[in-house]
Amino acid sequence: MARVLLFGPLRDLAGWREREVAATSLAELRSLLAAEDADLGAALGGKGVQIAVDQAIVRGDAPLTTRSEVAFLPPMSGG
Amino acid sequence: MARVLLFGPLRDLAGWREREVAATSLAELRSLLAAEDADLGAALGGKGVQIAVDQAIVRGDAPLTTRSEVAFLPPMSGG
Amino acid sequence: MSVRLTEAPFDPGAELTAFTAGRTETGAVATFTGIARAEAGATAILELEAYPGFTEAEIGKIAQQARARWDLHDLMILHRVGQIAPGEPIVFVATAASHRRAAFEACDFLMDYLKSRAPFWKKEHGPDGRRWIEPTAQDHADRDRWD
Amino acid sequence: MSVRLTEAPFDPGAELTAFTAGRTETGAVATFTGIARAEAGATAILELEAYPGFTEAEIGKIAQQARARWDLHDLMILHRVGQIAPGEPIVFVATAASHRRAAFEACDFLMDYLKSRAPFWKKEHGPDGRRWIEPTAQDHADRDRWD
Repeated sequence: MARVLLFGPLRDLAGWREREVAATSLAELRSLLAAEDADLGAALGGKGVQIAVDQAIVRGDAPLTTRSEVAFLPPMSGG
Repeated sequence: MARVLLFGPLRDLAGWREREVAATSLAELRSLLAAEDADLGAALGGKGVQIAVDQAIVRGDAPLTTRSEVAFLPPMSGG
Repeated sequence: MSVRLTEAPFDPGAELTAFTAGRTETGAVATFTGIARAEAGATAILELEAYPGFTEAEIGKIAQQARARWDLHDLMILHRVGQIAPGEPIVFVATAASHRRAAFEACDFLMDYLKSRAPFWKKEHGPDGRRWIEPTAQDHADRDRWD
Repeated sequence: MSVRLTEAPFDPGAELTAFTAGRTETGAVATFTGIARAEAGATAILELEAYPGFTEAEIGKIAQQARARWDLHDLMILHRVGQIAPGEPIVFVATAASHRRAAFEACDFLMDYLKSRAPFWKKEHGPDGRRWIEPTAQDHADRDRWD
């Protein structure tokens, strides 16, 4: 059960901010989310969306443990 | 009796900050001060010393009235 | 050095008082305060979202860049999150150095990076509804001055 | 717009609090605080002399130049005169504008002019006696950036 966090417009689009999802990799997590909500799935792969696993930006796939925190970060607004 | 003000190092050199001097022009005032204190006279004509009459910078000679305020302004330190 | 997020309104003056207290060797303190603009009623409320922990860490990296680039005695960054009303301060940055050029440039640099790269998501709640904001072309151009 | 000289110590934070109060359209406030440095004991007391009336008027001309050059909502300049101890603020400049670039640049400009052209005479009372100070080459170079 990875903890998934959505920020900014992604949260508005999905209608949730935080969920637990059973997935052992980022790739699996993304297909589970896309299968449930195709719009969200497309947005998560959208331009400028970065992914942080345990608060570190990752590119490509990454293994997840039951304690992983996965954050989808849309383009940042700045302060 | 023009009121004469000295600032900064000129004040230290002269040993006074403010005096009344009977003079009808700036040129007369300067010769009176120089006659009394030659070092001060030289310093008042020194590089970068500006003169304000009634708080406005003047160059060259200027007439003085009994109510004139004459300030000798050595090079400014800035704030 | 301090990097803080706050949900509560803050007074930039109180922050400056604390930041300058007891500095006998500093010489120069520059600050910037960003304030939510009402834009003549067009923006009622600004909503700023951060990723707690991550956002402070990313801002901390920007702060480290500033410290590497200028000889600073200290710096602080305080940023509001949550719902912000017009007239309320959003961000306060202060830098301390021996001389004013370092203090000014580091403060300016920190603001340019905060405005264009810091992990915040910003929404305006106005009379015409809500919209998410991204950095402006000017924000990117300002930041590119430092490359 | 305000230009003031003060013989009494002041708190830059209190000035900033007053300067930012009630600004719903300002967006950006930049400040600079100059603090008397102890220089590891080399300077015990700084003595700043002004020409009351003339000094404020000359600083006011610099302020008008800043207003002509940048789109400012407001500015303030507060300057200590008299005997100043290490750690005490000497000068506080604040600028308010819609956007940060104008606020930063105007504040920076005002400080460069104050440091090189404002009518003050400054004396350091240190362990080796007293000496009058003139602007440094760096002060002149900083000011020339704006020509």
